Amino acid sequence: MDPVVRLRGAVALIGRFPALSGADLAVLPGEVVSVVGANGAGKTTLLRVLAGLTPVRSGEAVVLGVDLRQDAPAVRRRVGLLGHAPSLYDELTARENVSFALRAAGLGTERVERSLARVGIGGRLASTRAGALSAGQRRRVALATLVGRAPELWLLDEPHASLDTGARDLVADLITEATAQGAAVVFTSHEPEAALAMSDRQADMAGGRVTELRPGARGPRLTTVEGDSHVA
Amino acid sequence: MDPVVRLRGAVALIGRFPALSGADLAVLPGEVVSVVGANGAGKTTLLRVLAGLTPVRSGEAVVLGVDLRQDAPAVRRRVGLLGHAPSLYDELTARENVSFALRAAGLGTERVERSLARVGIGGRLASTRAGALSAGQRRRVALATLVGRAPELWLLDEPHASLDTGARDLVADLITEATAQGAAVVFTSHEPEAALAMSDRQADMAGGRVTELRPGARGPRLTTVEGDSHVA
Amino acid sequence: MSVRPKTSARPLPWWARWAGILGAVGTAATVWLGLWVTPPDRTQGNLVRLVYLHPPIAWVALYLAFGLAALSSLLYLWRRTRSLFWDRVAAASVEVGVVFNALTLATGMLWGRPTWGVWWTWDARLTSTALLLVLFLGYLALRRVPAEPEVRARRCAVAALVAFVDVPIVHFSVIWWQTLHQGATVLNANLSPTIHGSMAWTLLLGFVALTLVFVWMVAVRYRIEVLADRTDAAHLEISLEERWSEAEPTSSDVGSARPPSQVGT
Amino acid sequence: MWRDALLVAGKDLRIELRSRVALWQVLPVAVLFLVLYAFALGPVRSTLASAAPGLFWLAVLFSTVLATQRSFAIESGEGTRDGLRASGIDPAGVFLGKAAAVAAELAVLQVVLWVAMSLLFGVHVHTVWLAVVASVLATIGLAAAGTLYGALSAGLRVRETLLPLLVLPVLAPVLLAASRAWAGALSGPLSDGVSWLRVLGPFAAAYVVVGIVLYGPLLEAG
Amino acid sequence: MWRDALLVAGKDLRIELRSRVALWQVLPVAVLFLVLYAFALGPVRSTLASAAPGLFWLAVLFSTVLATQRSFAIESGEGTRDGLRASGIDPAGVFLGKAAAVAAELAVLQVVLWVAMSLLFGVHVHTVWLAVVASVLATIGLAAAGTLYGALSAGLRVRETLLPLLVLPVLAPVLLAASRAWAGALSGPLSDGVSWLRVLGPFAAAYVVVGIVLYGPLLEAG
Ligand code: HEM
Ligand SMILES: Nc1ncnc2c1ncn2[C@@H]1O[C@H](COP(=O)(O)OP(=O)(O)OP(=O)(O)O)[C@@H](O)[C@H]1O
Ligand SMILES: Nc1ncnc2c1ncn2[C@@H]1O[C@H](COP(=O)(O)OP(=O)(O)OP(=O)(O)O)[C@@H](O)[C@H]1O
Ligand SMILES: [Mg+2]
Ligand SMILES: [Mg+2]
Repeated sequence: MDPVVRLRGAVALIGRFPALSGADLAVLPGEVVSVVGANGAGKTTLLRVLAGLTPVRSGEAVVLGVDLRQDAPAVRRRVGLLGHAPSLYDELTARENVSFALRAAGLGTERVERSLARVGIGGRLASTRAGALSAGQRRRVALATLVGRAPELWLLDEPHASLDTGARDLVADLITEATAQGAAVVFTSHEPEAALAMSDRQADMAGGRVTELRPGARGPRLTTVEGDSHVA
Repeated sequence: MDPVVRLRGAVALIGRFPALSGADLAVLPGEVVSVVGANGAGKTTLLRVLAGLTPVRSGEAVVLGVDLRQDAPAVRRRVGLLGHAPSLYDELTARENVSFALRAAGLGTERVERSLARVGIGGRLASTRAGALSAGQRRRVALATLVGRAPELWLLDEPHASLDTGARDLVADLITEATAQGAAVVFTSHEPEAALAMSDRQADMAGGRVTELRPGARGPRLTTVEGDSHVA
Repeated sequence: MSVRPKTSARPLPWWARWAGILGAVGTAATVWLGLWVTPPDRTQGNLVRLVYLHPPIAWVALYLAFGLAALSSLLYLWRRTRSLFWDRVAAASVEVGVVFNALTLATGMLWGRPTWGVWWTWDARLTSTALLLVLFLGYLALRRVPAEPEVRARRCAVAALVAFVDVPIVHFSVIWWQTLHQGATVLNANLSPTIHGSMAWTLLLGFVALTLVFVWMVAVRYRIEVLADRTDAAHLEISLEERWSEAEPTSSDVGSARPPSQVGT
Repeated sequence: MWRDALLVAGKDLRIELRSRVALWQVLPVAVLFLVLYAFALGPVRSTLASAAPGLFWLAVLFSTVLATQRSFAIESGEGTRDGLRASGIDPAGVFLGKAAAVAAELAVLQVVLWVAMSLLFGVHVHTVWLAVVASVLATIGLAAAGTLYGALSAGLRVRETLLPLLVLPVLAPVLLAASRAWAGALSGPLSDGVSWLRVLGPFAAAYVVVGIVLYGPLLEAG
Repeated sequence: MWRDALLVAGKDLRIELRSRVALWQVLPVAVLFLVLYAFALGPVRSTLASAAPGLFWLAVLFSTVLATQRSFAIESGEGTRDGLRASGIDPAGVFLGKAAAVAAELAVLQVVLWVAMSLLFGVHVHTVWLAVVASVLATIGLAAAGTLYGALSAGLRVRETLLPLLVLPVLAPVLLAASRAWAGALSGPLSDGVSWLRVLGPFAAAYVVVGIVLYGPLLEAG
């Protein structure tokens, strides 16, 4: 089967700086790839390129069979990105944010409550304005939109950052479920060992390129411990 | 000696919500206290209160011998906060940001280069506009201002978030050095074990209060591994 | 598409050079004819001689420069013909157009002072022309904003098209609402110049000459654009090298990672 | 496209209702501008009356700038603009939605301004239908052009101040036409007034079409 | 205090020079406003000449709004505003610094507007010293009041649109006084013009003092 992601010598500029300086990467359906590397290695840029948000200057970049340089918008509709700063409307409640995202993706709103519950944003929190939520809660809400949208390619930038211990397993479970449904996942991390355990392959990045690819230690892990994702 | 921080039943509102609902905490000079707890427990609010940024509604709140409810500005000058989102001017370079912060604190700019080098922001990066830096690099710059200002109380909100493996030890070293110079440190974390190892005491937070205080496992740790804090 | 210019930056093509030379000669001839050969106007006296410069300049600005800009912007936005070539052409012709637009205002004001007794008045034609200048200055401002070539091209193409909306307004301003400004004497509906023969010919010559000048200027600006893109491409090569070098442990940051003074405090 | 438009418009208006910006900030500012103009022109009432239509539309214009600014400030939260791009909403829908929201705000605003003006300057509309038609057309044009240009500068860091530079010159024609039309509606010869509708109509149509077609490229522009 | 003021002013101006907002955006907008006002008032030249001073100061006023907006947009990056509070800079210093930066921008702007105005409206300043003194005083007043109120709205997310509401009414007197003074400087009886300086002076002084005193509490307000 043809890969979900195929980058060959992809170059992407931020301003005039080649944040991505010729990256090569291939991701197969149902695969989980973790990206590790020093600060400034180009991980975020890589994810934003794959999300179709940062334009590719040169090289080959095909995502979900679509050439990014031809039709980035088409890609955006099918991938889901969780960035360093989750993109929420501060004035809207968590619930409204999720339902807006889902309806924007052409989906019904029946999944909203389930998605929110899944990430442990229930009751009062669901109707609190996003601007008032805590760092971790905001990330949970952002995750909820992904859960609801169920994209074909999940792009998670440091998914564990500012999530509490309970939610760490949540992330692992979400990834497992996504792949179980045939989606691919690319996530960045600053904990190589932990990441390795969660991924089929791990990419080292440095100087805007993928410098090494090593096999990961991920076994099939489909049991989800109920009650993991509660918020105190 | 009298404590650096003394909170008794401190209540702080965000909007009309009691994000801090009667917290008790005492921190002695040279002590390192880690704060852990679920998302939304009130950790960030606690730190912002101690930094004199969020007003205390009721209860007792004394920092560095100053009553927060009397003279918060006086406190601000003497404490240093590293927030979830480091506060930098995007248009200014890393170097300019640090030197502005130092001069604002009434210090000379001779420490700037050393502080930047200390957190691994050297050469090209030092003269890159902060807005263009990566998540981790921004946090490093924010750390650099603390290094330069050498406050009497360090408040670090998830200091490890989005810092690469090398920089993790950097944080540990900075904390050690700070305490060695008699400063106190309060930091939040979502990795209880790791945090425990770095702190003299650990505070559990839930529902806006400190629910438990346990002794930490921090021994005097002054050796720093060379070449830790590299930025690729 | 790659930033590497498809056109090689050879010195100006022959036609551009000739356009330049002929344009210069033609303009000189126009001035000579205008000043010495053609008869002074009954009512306006020698002031009429501005008629050989002002309208042609205006036409070049409005119809050639901004017309070309709008056209190539369209061609850029249309996927089939999308190419940075059109973006460069648009940019070049807008810059030239702005110059001619300014000249239109200048000559117009020079002319207005004696004929209307004022440098400026809030006449529809005048205002809309001034507006046009501002619009395309806005376009140039937008161009300054750093962005991916494609992004900037799209952005500016849109701006150019929207700005072009004002051109018909300028032209019909004299018809839509009564203006001090001369109605369409030459470019009127049934293209029948209502002016003296020799004047008409001089006017035509002036128009042709300025058109050639326009062509030359656009060619020059285009070439500069290409050269600029070249240097960008070169710069990219270098910065790529630097970026790769960050991967090696011998990068600039490492040495300064921790000054000796700090070890084991 | 229309579904998306409704979605976006709904979202924007809801946020407006929450933050009350349009209601509590833009509106008073617009009224204030009328007052200030009066100030600047001095108390000569006759001048005021004659200037009234122009001033009215300048106030509306200024409000448009503020409204569009706000409309894109909404999108420029930490990651929100990317959110809009990533959401997969049809750009044309985004355009129509945002324009509709802005138009709605402007409509409310004009009613209030209308009242304020008649109170302040003691001018009264004779041919109401003309004034209304002119307002509707002008509002559509303003909202469309404003939104279109808002997008142009939304990506840029100088948003607040670049926007007016881009919006104002393009809106100048509508300003001229609308105020002349209103002058007609207020007192002047009706025929004139009507003839100006011929400018407003095409302008409005042009910008709506241009927007629908070109908004996609613009959103990319970030 | 003064040291801090210099520090802040330097920082703001440097950021301005980097982003070129004042130069490329605010300036053209101001000029545009002159043009648009002329539009709105129609081609009657005499009206223009008489209205010129008022229009000039309305343009300056609008620019003040944009400039202060920008000045606080700088501070409202992700955590920057807290940064300013946490930095321990003397609030009075912050106030003076920001006001000085804004004043500097306004000064440049007025020179350009002055030229533009004499070209567009064909009005010329007769008693230059009066115009200059009036400008200086008015600029100080505008910058001070703008900065003062900018702080009020800086914390709120509706910054862009709340600011004008807060600034404009307070600035109305300075607008009035300045334009009358200029009217005097342009043509009118000198004595009048001078008498208006007596309004401008106190106004400017008042706002500088009020700012220095109240800025601390305001920054807390966030
Ligand atoms: C600042 C003042 C002026 C401006 C901005 C201005 C602008 C223009 C423009 C844009 C055109 C081209 C319009 C078109 O062909 O669609 C034009 C044409 C022309 N202008 Fe002016 N003009 C000004 C003053 C004058 C004056 C004072 C006169 C003479 C009394 C004049 C006489 C003409 C004539 C004869 C044409 C050619 C009209 C035609 O044949 O279509 N202009 N002007
Ligand atoms: N305009 C610019 N000038 C110089 N360097 C730039 C510019 N824009 C981006 N960069 C550099 O590009 C890199 C961006 O990389 P990116 O944000 O992808 O890093 P990252 O791997 O996500 O790092 P982190 O782990 O901190 O998130 C950084 O090194 C940054 O310094
Ligand atoms: N206006 C409000 N309405 C309702 N709840 C609010 C409001 N403002 C704040 N909160 C709640 O207050 C809490 C803020 O806590 P805080 O940001 O300190 O959490 P935290 O411990 O830092 O969490 P994290 O680990 O995610 O950073 C959150 O639970 C948030 O939902
Ligand atoms: Mg990153
Ligand atoms: Mg927190």
